[in-house]
Amino acid sequence: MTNNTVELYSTKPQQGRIGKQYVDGVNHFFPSAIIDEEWQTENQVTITVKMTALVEVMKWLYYDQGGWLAVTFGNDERSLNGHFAVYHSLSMEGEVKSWVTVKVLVDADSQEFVSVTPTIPAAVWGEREVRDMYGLHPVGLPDERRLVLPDDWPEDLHPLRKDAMDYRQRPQPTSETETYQFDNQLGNDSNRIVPVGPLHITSDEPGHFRLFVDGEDIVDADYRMFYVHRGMEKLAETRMGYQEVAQLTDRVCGICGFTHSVGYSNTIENALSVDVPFRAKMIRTVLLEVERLHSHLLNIGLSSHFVGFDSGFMQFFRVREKTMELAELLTGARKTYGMNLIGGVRRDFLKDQRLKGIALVREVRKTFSELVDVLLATPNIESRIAGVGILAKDIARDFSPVGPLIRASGFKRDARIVHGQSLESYGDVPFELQSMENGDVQSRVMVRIGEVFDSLNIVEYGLDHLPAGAILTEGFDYVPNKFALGFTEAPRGENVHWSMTGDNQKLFRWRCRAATYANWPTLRYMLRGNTVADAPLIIGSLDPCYSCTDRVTIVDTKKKRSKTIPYKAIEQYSINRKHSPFKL
Amino acid sequence: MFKLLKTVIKTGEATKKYPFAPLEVCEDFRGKPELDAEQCLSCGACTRACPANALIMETDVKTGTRRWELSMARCIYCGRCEEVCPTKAITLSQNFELAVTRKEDLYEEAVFSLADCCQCGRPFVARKLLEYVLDTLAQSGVTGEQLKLRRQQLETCPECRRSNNMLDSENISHLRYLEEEL
Amino acid sequence: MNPLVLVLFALVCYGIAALVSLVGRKQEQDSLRIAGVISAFGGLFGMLAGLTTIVCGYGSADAAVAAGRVVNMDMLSALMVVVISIVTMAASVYSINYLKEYLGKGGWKINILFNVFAAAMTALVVSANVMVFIVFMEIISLASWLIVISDGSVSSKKAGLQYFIADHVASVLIMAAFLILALHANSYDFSAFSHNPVTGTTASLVFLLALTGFGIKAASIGFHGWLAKAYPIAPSYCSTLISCVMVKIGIYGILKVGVLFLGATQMWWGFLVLIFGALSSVLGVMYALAEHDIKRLLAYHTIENIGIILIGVGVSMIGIATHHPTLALLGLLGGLYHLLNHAVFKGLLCLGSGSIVYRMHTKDMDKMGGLGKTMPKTAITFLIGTLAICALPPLNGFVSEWFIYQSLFSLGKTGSVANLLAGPFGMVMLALTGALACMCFVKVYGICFAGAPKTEQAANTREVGPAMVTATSALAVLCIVLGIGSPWIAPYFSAIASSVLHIAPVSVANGMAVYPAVADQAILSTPVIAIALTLLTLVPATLLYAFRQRRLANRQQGDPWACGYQYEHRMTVSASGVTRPMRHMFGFIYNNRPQQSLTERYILPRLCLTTDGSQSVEDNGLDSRKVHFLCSTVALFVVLFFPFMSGVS
Amino acid sequence: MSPLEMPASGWIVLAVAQAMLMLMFAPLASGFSRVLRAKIHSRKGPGILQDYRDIAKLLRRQSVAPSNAGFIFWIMPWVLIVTMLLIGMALPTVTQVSPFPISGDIITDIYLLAIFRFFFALAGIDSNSMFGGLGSSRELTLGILVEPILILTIVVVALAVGTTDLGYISHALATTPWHQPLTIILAGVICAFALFIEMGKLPFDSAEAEQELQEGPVTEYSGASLAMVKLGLGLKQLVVAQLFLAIFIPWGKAASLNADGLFAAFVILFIKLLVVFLIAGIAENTMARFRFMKIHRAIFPAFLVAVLALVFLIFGW
Repeated sequence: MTNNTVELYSTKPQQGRIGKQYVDGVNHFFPSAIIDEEWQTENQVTITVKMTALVEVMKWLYYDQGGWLAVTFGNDERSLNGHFAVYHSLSMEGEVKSWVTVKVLVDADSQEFVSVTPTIPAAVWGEREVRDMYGLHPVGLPDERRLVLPDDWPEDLHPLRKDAMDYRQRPQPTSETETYQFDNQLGNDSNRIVPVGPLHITSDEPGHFRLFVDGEDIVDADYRMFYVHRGMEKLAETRMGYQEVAQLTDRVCGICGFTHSVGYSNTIENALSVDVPFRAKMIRTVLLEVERLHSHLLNIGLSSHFVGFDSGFMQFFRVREKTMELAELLTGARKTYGMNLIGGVRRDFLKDQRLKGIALVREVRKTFSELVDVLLATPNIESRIAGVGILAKDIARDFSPVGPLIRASGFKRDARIVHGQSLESYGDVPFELQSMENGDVQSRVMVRIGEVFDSLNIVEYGLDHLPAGAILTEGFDYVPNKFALGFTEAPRGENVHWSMTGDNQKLFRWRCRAATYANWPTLRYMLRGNTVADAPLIIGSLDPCYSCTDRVTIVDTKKKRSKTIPYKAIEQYSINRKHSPFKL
Repeated sequence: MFKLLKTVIKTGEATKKYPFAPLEVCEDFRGKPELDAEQCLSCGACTRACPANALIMETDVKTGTRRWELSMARCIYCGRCEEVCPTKAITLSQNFELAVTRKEDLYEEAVFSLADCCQCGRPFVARKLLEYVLDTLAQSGVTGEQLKLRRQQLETCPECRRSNNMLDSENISHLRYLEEEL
Repeated sequence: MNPLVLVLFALVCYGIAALVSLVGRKQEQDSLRIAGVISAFGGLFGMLAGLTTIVCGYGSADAAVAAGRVVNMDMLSALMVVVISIVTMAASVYSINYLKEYLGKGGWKINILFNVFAAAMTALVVSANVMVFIVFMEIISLASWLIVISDGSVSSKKAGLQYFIADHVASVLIMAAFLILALHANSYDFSAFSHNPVTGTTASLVFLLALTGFGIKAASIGFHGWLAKAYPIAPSYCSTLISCVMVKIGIYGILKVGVLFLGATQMWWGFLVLIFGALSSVLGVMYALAEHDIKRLLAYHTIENIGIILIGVGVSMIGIATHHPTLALLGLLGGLYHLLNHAVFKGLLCLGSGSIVYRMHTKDMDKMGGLGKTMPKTAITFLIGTLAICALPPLNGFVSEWFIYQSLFSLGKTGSVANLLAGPFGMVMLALTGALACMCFVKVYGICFAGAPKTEQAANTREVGPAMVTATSALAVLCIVLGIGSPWIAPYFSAIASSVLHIAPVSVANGMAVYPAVADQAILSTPVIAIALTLLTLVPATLLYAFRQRRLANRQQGDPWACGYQYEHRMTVSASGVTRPMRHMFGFIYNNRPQQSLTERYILPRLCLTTDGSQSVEDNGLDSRKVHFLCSTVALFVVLFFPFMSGVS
Repeated sequence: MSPLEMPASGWIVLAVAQAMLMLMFAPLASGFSRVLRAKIHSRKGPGILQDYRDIAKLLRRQSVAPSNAGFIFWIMPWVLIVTMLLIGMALPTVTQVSPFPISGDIITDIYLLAIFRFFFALAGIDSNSMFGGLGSSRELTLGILVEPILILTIVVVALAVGTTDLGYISHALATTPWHQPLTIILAGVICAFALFIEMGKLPFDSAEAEQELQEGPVTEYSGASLAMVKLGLGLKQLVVAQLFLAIFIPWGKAASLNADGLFAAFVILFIKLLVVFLIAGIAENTMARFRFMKIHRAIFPAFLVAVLALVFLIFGW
């Protein structure tokens, strides 16, 4: 099935309904699968489908229509419609670019839903998290391990259920030791283990990786994250007002906090149809790019550090400092800009700041291009990064990774381009999509280098062409139970937020999926076949952000799906099969 | 290799001898919030706006004071307090060197004396706020008796005022408006 | 006393020991202990015999007189006797405790074979007659073969068969060489061979036959397959004899034929031996690196050391052929010194590994670990052995390798293009061997003795019995003595070498130092190095003392750093892990390694043996009758071959 | 050349003194490397004496070892320092001939370096740490790759002069005209390369690679033991650098034992070392670390060039 066939059956595209084809296509191929269809914005639609059709609909949208799974999450809607709900948001990047969210209602008694992971591996983390947080059982999900909750968390306490717990509650630990089972899929017990992190010299972050090695060669790798889960989603839903959450989202990440803040603000703005002034949009765009600048410079610097080229590391950090200065100049803070309010931004760019900013951008561009020459001419750099940590295209397609990672593997995914018209001012600024074909660390570094130049251009353009007008829209009303997606292209890739407003001046549900959350699952495949010496570099080439989601562990759907599903799951699966026509 | 050396020689030393030498920050840098207690009316707008609950206000009836407290441990330097302050009493300074050796030093506070109720004698409102309102009234052209009356009204605590109203027969009569109209 | 009488005493002792084992098989434990002591005395007598010969210079004078005698003790034989006796003595003492393992499992049979084996080797090196030589050679073959197959398993039968066939092919080649010599000299006496050396192409033919034959016996590269298979299977104290002594018979034979009988007239013989030795040493140690079975690993190290000895012999032969007596002497000196040293440190390592296997009941190094804590004495002695085999100064391995280095250097100095190439080539190969051996033994010691126990079994080991410790300790002491005492020992080797080469002795030692005949070329004084190293420890000691104020005492606690995560026992390197990068880099050597030996390819299939080695094979395939029949046919053929052939001629 | 023999007492005093001086100046050399590193990083960095302060501080601290480590772990720092000192004693640093020729034979020296390598690697495995173990494996692999080159290049020069004694090689190269200049220069270049690897600096610091193995075998060391290891590794760099200087840059040394000559030689040596460490420092800071599993591709060609040096020798160039 190609996009052409879609056009054959599709009704005339409706005005202001971008992506209507996909809904029509689902109706055409899976008649009566759709229970409900809701449009949030002109390019965001949520379809509620029957559980029995979920896998097929998802498969059609994902593999046949060029969909990429952006986020999978649960929601406790028992107070609204008596059910739990599981959402799979797809970024449709076929011929028509739009967002389709597939929703299934989960029976509040059986609490089971059909796992799409065996078909679309990208959903594995989302579904595991739904299991942890809502206690809903994904039938057919091969991985029985916890994702987010720690090993010593009580078995039947699911924090995000509305009736579960207060956000301040700290249950008694149920076990003394770590019980997490690490999984060596390709090797055996004769493989030795190299631990990397949480306190490794290049990976001093709350994540634990273990490399199963034969000598120096990595046979397989497994990892676990979520050691400092901050419970932000719970916090936002129970304690904070809408505007405070904008400040909270700034702190999701220490590096790309602003993109989260914009993403969150967009969800509410989309849900309530708030028009953001053009000037505010451009200010947001500029700051998003400033963030990308310092993030990419950090990562390029770290790549030098990981291969032992510390001089490069220090030099890139010297340039990065200029971009930090730029941020300080424009926002008053080096990081965590705290600029966003729902409806716009709090602080304007003054003439003087803009001039100084442009001068800084030019300085950075000059120094950076010098340093790129230095880096590429440095002995051994190429042999260290070329051909290392390859992310194969099929893995990339299956797991929906984002950012430079997927662009380096030859896919042209960049929310700024793909969904540019509905993302701040990206439709108006000049830049190109950077992508490479090889999928190795070198490609990722080169993509980042290209993006740094793009960002510099955008920042300069934005500061130069800042539209006149207000910077904040005020005086709109919060309507309960409206929801929408918000998304931004963070330095590490697309950050996706989803919010549903509540009836008490608080959010009913806020879901934040940071870029790295989508990227971690592919790491194991990139590490395989490389050596211990490459591991820090490969992990680093993801530009991983641990705090971003604070939600990272392994995803491990093997490629040979039929082999990996445990017997029990198959059993359950076949029981379900009696009642439902879904297929693997 | 040589390019790098060239860059290095051109750059010289990029680091500063901080903390032994000062570190400049931008003009609009959002550092530690400083309260100008002289300006502050202790109206409490900042405490309501603070997303991080770093600012609190407490009224101590016994001593007749109101305490404004800023916890640097909670402050996120967003500057919301600065934005909402009616008298520009809070400004975000350029000071970012906030490490302290004792936890208590993380707190900043200002104490404002309260005005006593002219009837019951209990403290109920910040003196400066009261003065500010009266001054504003005076400047807006309210004079003489009127001002005196307003002063008396304003110096009465809400409780007393409520009981006054209850006792005031004019207010009790439900026919008051009807009578006026007639 | 005539050393030959002492040799006789030694043989008698071995005989008695064998007899005691046989007679006392009902009280196996006691009789085996007594037998062990008696064989040890046999070793002592042998050693005395050799030492008196060497120290008194007894053998060299009457070499000519010896014509017509069946036995003779020249300097070379004396050295061989010493080597055999030292190892036998250590192994006998070791067996006192060790054989407990084999009580009721045919320990007495093994011990009989052991003594026969030792006796035959001792007798062989003093024999001066082809017939005697061949008979003893055949006894050695049979005894060692029986030892190899003593445990009765299929793999041992396979290994035994391979060994038997390889060994007898060698015997045939050797006999062919002897046949030519005997025909030419018209006598079976060795002395006649050296008086009437064959010349020209015939000489080269003889040399090649002998080199191949003895090369197989010496397990040099290309002909090494049997050793790596047979050695690990035999009981440790017997396999010590196989790997430390029996292979030396091969060297002895090459020397005998090449130098004594043929006079090393052709220069290319020397180059051949040199290159052969260099390849043996490098490839031997490379193959060793790939092993994680401690016994097989040691077997490959034997191949390496045989190679090193051959390098010395090769240099010596080039020296003779090019009329550089000093060079010839230096090479031979180094080679013979290494021959003794190898016997000592390798004996130590074999017995040490035997001790480990005795406690662990596995040869897989990955199952060991932490034995340094539970078997401290074995660990220390083993460490000394590893240091010696890695040729680290000031131990014995270094001294002999140093002499070989110096001989190679002198070879380079002699000027011709070939020598200029061969000298540095040999040195590079030696250096490579040294570095590889270093890795290999770091791996062995590190994985077995250092670190944490990797299995329950390893954690529960304890020190082996006093006799075993005594045997290994004695050899360890000998390693140190032969190293540090080099200025006093090297002159004797110079004497042996000069007697073999029939040149005037050359001074190689001066006071506490040795030098390679030419005093401005180099100087080495192991005693001074030892003293200096000891005294220099004062420096760090002083440093630590100077900064001692309020420093707490050293502490041992907790797990190694696992990046903040819980440590697991699998977070250490494995035996194959250590060498993995090396095997990757030298992949061209490992990848082109033949997967099967010739025997496996051509002979075992004929015996309807499935190669997967499953247990069912016992019933239908390799049945013992077939094997025994085959072996006895071959043996008979070999023994009768010589008289028959000579008779025909 | 006169026959080599036991040195007289005056020479022994000089030998011991120079070894002690090397030990004393080892932190200065590593401190200098750190200063240079900071400069290339465009940062201020610590003072040149920082390593003295570090080592002095560490020496006052307790040593802790993992519970399963054996005695090898404890003796390694000692072995490290002692063997390096012994080589240090033998180097003809300020005199034309070796003050302690007993350990001044090149073969002895290379094997003394091997002692260090043996114990360093063994301690890595003994510490039980995965990083230590991998570091050991790398150290040994590097040894395998480097030792043949080292031997070959030095032997080529030694053959040109006819002795393997370091002092005599140095003396001959300093005082007699070079008959095979091309050979010696080529050998010198390759030898410098091999010794640079031996120094354990980037891009060849695979065994102690910080980012990859958290300093490999050194991972588990702490306190006084760590101080000794640091001191020993610093000493090793100094010794290795001087080994190169002794053979290939042999000029400017005292012909006999007199104070003036020794002092002048000392000053010249200091300058030579400064240059060596400057070059080494620039090299280590302007390159990325070799990918360890491909490191042989960098080293094998060097070996071939060393063979070329041998060919030159044969042709007498």
